[in-house]
Amino acid sequence: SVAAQAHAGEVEVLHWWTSGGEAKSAAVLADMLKARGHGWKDFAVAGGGGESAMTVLKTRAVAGTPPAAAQIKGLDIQEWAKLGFLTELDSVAAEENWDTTLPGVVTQVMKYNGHYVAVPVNVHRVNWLWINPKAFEKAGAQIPKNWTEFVAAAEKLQAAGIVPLAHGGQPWQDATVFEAIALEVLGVEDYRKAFVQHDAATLKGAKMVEALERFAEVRRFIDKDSAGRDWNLATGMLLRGEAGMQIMGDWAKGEISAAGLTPGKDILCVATPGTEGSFTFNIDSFAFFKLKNDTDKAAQQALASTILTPEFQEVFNLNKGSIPVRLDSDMSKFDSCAQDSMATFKSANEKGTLIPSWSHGLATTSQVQGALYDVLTKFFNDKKADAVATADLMARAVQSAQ
Amino acid sequence: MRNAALLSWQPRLGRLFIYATLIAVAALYLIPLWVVLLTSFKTSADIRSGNLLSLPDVWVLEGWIKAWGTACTGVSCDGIRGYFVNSTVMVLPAVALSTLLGALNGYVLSLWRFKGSELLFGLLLFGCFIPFQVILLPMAQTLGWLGLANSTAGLVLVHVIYGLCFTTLFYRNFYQALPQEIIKAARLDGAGFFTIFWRIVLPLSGPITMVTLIWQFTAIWNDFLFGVVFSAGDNQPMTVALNNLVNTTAGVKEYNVDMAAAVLAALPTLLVYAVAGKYFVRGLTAGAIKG
Amino acid sequence: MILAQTQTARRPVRLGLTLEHVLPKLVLAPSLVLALVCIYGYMAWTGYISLTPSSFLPMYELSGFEQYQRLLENDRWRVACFNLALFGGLFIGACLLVGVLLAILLDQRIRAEGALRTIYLYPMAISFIVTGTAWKWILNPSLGLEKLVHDFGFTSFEFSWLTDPDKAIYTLVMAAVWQSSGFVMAMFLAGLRGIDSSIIKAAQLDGASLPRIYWRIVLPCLRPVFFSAVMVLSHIAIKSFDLVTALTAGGPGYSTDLPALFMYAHAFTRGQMGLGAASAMMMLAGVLAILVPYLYSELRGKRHA
Amino acid sequence: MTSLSICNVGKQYQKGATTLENINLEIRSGEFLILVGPSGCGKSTLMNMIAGLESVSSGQILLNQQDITHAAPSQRDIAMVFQSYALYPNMNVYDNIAFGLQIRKWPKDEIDAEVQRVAKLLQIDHLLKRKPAQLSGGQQQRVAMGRALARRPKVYLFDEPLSNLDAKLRVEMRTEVKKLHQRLGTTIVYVTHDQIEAMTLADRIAVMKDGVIQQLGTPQEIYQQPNNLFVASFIGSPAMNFIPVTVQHTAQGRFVELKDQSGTCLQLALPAGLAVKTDQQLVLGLRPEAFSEVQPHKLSQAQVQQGEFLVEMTEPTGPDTLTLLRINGAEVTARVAPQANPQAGAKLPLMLDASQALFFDPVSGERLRALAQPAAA
Amino acid sequence: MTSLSICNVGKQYQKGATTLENINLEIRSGEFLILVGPSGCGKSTLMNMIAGLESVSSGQILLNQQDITHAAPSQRDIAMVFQSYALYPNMNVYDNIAFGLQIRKWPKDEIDAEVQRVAKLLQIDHLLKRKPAQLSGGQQQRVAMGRALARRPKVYLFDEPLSNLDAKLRVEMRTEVKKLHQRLGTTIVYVTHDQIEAMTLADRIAVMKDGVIQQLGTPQEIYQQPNNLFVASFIGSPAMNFIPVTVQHTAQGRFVELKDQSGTCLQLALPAGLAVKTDQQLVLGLRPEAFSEVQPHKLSQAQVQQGEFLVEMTEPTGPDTLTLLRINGAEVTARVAPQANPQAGAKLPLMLDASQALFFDPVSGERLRALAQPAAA
Ligand SMILES: Nc1ncnc2c1ncn2[C@@H]1O[C@H](COP(=O)(O)OP(=O)(O)OP(=O)(O)O)[C@@H](O)[C@H]1O
Ligand SMILES: Nc1ncnc2c1ncn2[C@@H]1O[C@H](COP(=O)(O)OP(=O)(O)OP(=O)(O)O)[C@@H](O)[C@H]1O
Ligand SMILES: [Mg+2]
Ligand SMILES: [Mg+2]
Repeated sequence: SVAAQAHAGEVEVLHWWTSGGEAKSAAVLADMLKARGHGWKDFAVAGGGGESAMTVLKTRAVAGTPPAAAQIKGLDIQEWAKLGFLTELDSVAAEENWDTTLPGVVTQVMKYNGHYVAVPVNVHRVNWLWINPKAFEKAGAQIPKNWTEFVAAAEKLQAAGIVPLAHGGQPWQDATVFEAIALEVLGVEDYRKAFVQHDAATLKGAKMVEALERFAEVRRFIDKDSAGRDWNLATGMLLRGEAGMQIMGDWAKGEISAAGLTPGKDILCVATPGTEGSFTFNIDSFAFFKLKNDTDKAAQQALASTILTPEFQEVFNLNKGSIPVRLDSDMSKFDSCAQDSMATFKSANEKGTLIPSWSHGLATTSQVQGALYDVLTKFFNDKKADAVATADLMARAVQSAQ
Repeated sequence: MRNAALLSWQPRLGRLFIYATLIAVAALYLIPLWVVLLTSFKTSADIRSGNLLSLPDVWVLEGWIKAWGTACTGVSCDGIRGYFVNSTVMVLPAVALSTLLGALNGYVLSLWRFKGSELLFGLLLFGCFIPFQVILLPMAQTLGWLGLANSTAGLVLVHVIYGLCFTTLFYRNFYQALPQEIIKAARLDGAGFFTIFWRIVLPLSGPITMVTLIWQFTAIWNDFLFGVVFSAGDNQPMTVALNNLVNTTAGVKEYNVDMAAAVLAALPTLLVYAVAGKYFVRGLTAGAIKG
Repeated sequence: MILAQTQTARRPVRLGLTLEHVLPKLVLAPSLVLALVCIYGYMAWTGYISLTPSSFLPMYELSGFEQYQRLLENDRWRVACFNLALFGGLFIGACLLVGVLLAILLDQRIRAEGALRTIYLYPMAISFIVTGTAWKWILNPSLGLEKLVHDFGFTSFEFSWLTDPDKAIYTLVMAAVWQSSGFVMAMFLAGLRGIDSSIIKAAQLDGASLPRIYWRIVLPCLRPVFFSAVMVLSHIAIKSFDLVTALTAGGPGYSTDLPALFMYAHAFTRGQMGLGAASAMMMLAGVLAILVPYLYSELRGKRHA
Repeated sequence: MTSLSICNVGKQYQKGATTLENINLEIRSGEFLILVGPSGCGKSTLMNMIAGLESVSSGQILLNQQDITHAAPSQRDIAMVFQSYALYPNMNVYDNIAFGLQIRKWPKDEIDAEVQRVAKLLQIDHLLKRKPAQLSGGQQQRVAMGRALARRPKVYLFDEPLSNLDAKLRVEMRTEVKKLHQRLGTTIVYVTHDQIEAMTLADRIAVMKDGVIQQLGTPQEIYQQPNNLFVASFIGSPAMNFIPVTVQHTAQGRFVELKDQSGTCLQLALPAGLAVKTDQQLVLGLRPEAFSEVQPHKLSQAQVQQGEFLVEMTEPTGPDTLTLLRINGAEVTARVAPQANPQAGAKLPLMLDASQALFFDPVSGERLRALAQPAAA
Repeated sequence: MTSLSICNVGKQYQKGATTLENINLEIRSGEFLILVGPSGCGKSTLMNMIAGLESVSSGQILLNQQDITHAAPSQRDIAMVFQSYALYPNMNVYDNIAFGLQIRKWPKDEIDAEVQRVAKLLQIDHLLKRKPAQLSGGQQQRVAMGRALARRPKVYLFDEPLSNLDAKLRVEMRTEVKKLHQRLGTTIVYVTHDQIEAMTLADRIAVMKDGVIQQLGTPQEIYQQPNNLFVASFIGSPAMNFIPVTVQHTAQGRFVELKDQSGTCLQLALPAGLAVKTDQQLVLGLRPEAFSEVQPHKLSQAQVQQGEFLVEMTEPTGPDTLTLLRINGAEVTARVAPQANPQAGAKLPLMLDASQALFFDPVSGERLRALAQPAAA
């Protein structure tokens, strides 16, 4: 392979994979890198979905001592590259044919000015609806395929004394739910217009207002104590049958398996209402920083190539609940939800319904994302909030944040 | 003790009331600890299913063992035990330095005042209020220039600087109450600036030193922001490890491990509190001077 | 002859003069230099950044007061500022009250003083990274107190402040008081222990009751301690970050947002460094507006001893 | 009005070391009792115990027959001036004085009037706005005094209230205290080291030593008939002269000899009824004023005689010149008028008035009393 | 060895209020200077400035001709006993005394010997292990004294070092201080309120009032020839009597009259050379000892006469009985031997010795000097 095993270098890797499964996967990566003769200097900073890690990264960059690689995703990669901190990975990419093994949507995120500056690790599907079949059975509800059915099912659950939707009242969870609803109402085109291109007209358009109204209706289906709840506690409600459904990315599978249940069997996974065939993706990736030391540079390249090896992809994604980025991955060891996810990923890739999740920072800059969070979470928590005004506010907030 | 009969509510009922209040408040304060401890002895399944205030179905040490030795804090899964050393190496010099400097500053600002010293004190005080998030980037840059970026020395320096405001404040206000005559007497005895400090003033500073130590030790030991930003990878303090252990983005939360780790991480601080207590004794200055 | 002698003999005296005068300043100098650079220097830097369009990382071309304008239009910022006033006021008041009372009670020659003192102090020791979770459970209606009381049979009991956007801020106050009042207690205890006992004796003879002695004699003597305590508490209030992050993360919605959180979120998480810097400057200005008069009144040439 | 009984009161600060031992004092209502005794003998401790500020190790304290041994200070209604002033550092002079009245809920204008009155009395009315730290020692002491005077308690305790005042002010203050006592008739216990204060103010004086009361009596009793060497030496300034003598016997009766270094020798007849044996060693106590310049008109009196003495040293004090002699080997101070112009090294004719002579047992230190002849001492 | 000059020294604590004004003092090498003055007149302030502990607002302080106005206290080599003791609360008595020596790096055994010596001298050797808070007032004061005595400084400053001691100990301490001064010849500045201390210890006395030195002179000068009413009234205890008189004129010369309430009237010839006019109002100053029981042998002396006076009040002080008369409407204290047995309300034959009589201008308060006849005063 590529890496020059003769000169052993060391890569310092900033990441926030610290919980059991993730940490073990990272350890596998470290081992694989070691097998190639390079050292791994661990630099884990967990917390807040990488918020702390980003802070650390910025100070390290300012101090002139950035790590070799850091877990950066979405549009932030572009920002870092624009500031000139990132190094190019084109030679590895060329050698390993990333352009063909990876879907175009993904490589687009990883490239700055046409040059690879980052490596994707996995793909999460965000628009999943998790269903507790026992609860549904008890309530006599049907698995919803669209909004109307969702409302019907939710009402049935509610009548049976089950919380229809397990939810944690944190801005990103609110956004995750809204994103799913908006995708159904707006459709792929308008979703892109609104959340990727920040088209003001779409942002405050009638469809958006409708999406907001539906979002407001969701309030009926969640319990009163949801505010501030962590997503895994919400998942817990689902698993125990206290709640019937949850809208959450596929990382929820970790929590499901930990409870001794099987995703796809004990807890069902379906696309969020009305988004069958679409795939809101969230990609974890590593960006690579410019280094001074040549051997370390070599190690850096080795790391990039290791991340995309099928072996690592498999180990890692089995642990994390996500699917490999490589289109040629072997999915036999994965559960049905993941297999389903992969299938949709591929088809959506072809159909062009592979959509970046804005709620997870793949579609917008963090400024815009934050501004939208503020507007939405305020709307969701304010019983008197007005959908039209909020849509308007969204448009303005997005504009002001750009 | 001289004040045997001093300052006490005479009637029995009064004392009963005092004890009742103190114990009630203590009980209230202990509730979160109770929850934390109970949880740390439960199994994950127990936590998922049970009531947070109920006793564990079975008492297990799994959480503690894991927190101490096998929990993952990144690629390595050795628990938090390794981080005690890191934190200690950083905390001890930082606390010692900032306390000493604070005591010296307080000593100057209250007993050796000069024209403008109040203003300087005010300037220093204002430093208490600068949000730490603001100084991260310029500080990183400065440390980079000094070649101290991501070193323990750099981290110690940062803690000393931003601890100074408070240590100075504490000492200055304490020394303010010392009788000036004592200093005068010592100066006539031929004692210089530092001799007076070491021999007379510092020995009188027992209670305030304890307060300062409690403050500084706690602040630095529990600090996360500076620790995570200014420490090097393998010198990371305890809080960073604890944070890594507790925070999962997509994984499964193991509350029992989290809670056990939290208690373990707090042990040194608790120890400091318990030991510091001895120095909260009354009234050394009593009878020092007339009036 | 005599003159010459005088002059030679004069030298050491002069030297001493300068040393005694200079030494205190010399000792203070390092701290001052550090403060000048690391507090005022950085403050100036932040001030500068707040005038730039810095987004992701600092940029240095000026753009006027644009960021401040944005800040003032921001609803979340207004909420944060209001919250700070509410939270800060309640928190400082409650902490002082609880701390002083505990210190006074503990000062009554209590048998288990050491143990009790440690109990009141321990909340400081345990990082909110974890106790935040415990608090969330305790305050959560469906897990904690409310459920407990319901389980005892009092089903009408309701305690859902944590999930109520209007009341969640009070749960922050509760947790913050829980965490910090012990330290205030320790400060006051130290102060109480430094008071000359004969003064208290005199007051007892004047016929003052114990509460009165504390109120009129002891506590006024502890004025410097109050000062320190107010400083410490305002510092905690203004910088409350861990606590909010752990307990409500600013929610529900952003109803419990605080300026520190706002600033951090914008400067680091959201890549709006200019806005973050502007909010930091506003915070400092606020602190200055409240603090300077207080500092002035406290420090103006007052000396007891 | 208010009597105070101290019954068998003892105090130990530390185990083993007894500070006060079995103190018994009956202080009558309206009495002015003065406590004197060497530094460290326990005067302040006793005052503190009466006030309730120091715990009582054993015994009882009764106020108007009520046991107050363990009562709280505030319940005793006693005012005290502390040796260490103990001013409230946070309050200005006005508030220091007014505090006790405010506690007692006096009307504001009455408080004001009272503070003004007391301040004027103590000549501190121009200092009312100052904090204690800005006062001189004597000013602080007067404020401490004012704090006590502004109240009308059952008992006043004064612990060396005038020690930091100049002589003039002291005399004025002394007169004020005396007037106060006469006007209010309040019971007062007063500690002082000032001879004149003790003699002029007290109804009775209690002399303490090492935590034990040596003698309790009227000033005249204490001065003229001290129980023992200690009391005799302690009261009187300059102190009483103690001259070792041996009882001799002739036909006229028993006498003792006083020999000067220069050879002068006076014979002093012993009072009748003094139970002593010939050749017994005694200590003769003579106050300095017993030796004075010769006043011819007195020479005719009984017990008065004259002689020439060698002057060892002189100390002019203004009204008198203290003149040091050596008699029977002991240093003796004579109080001589400056006009007599004593010169060190020279001989000086002096008169000895032995009418107030006292005799002590050199071993026990007890004063020897003349049996059935009270006038002898 | 060490002379101390205080030149035009002034002090203002606050703007506008002058505490010390233009103090000029030449303290000769080895001199024992005593400062007296009413409470609050600035004595402690002056001492503090000499020690370098309080800043000098104006003027200069010279030690051996060297300007030390702004020198650090530790370089002046001055020891001071503080009115407020200022013991180190954290150290026991031993360390309090040893501290200054340790600072000066004395060898350990010498320190030990010195501390023991001083402690024995001050009778505190059994207290060496105690902390200041465990001492009585007088014991604390002695420790403060010991701290100064354990050194050999150029100048000693004592600020009321004996005020809390009992009379006996005070006399002993006074003697010790005197011996110390004689042995070492160190320059000493000493503040006291004790008349006897001032008279017996001082080479010279400086009398201060409101921050101004009123008179500087030997004890005898101050006592016998006070510059003005203030000094006259301040020195002497009981204080000098001031009697308003009017100059009258007959053939024999000028005289003044002293009238008792009971009708007794004495005539006092004015000293020759006193520049006064007939009918001029004067204040006559007579010390209490000028009035005494009748001593017939003195009656023949010039300026001595006798008369019967109505006694208003008596105050027995032990050696004397102070007897209050009223002459020309003014209260007059007479010092009478107790044997004369004065009784309030009764008439008492008294002798007036006017040889030391002083005359003052009632307006300016200045003493009127007899021109060219120094002996007249
Ligand atoms: N820190 C201060 N601030 C303002 N005034 C002061 C201060 N210290 C002393 N004074 C005033 O200065 C004057 C002189 O004080 P000083 O202590 O020198 O008096 P003193 O002569 O020693 O009196 P005493 O015999 O009572 O000790 C007093 O009126 C006092 O009130
Ligand atoms: N807190 C204490 N602990 C131990 N011993 C003490 C304490 N307070 C006082 N003493 C001792 O008790 C004895 C009596 O003290 P006290 O203060 O009553 O003396 P005093 O008669 O008032 O003397 P002075 O005239 O010097 O004020 C002294 O020997 C003193 O050292
Ligand atoms: Mg005493
Ligand atoms: Mg003084």
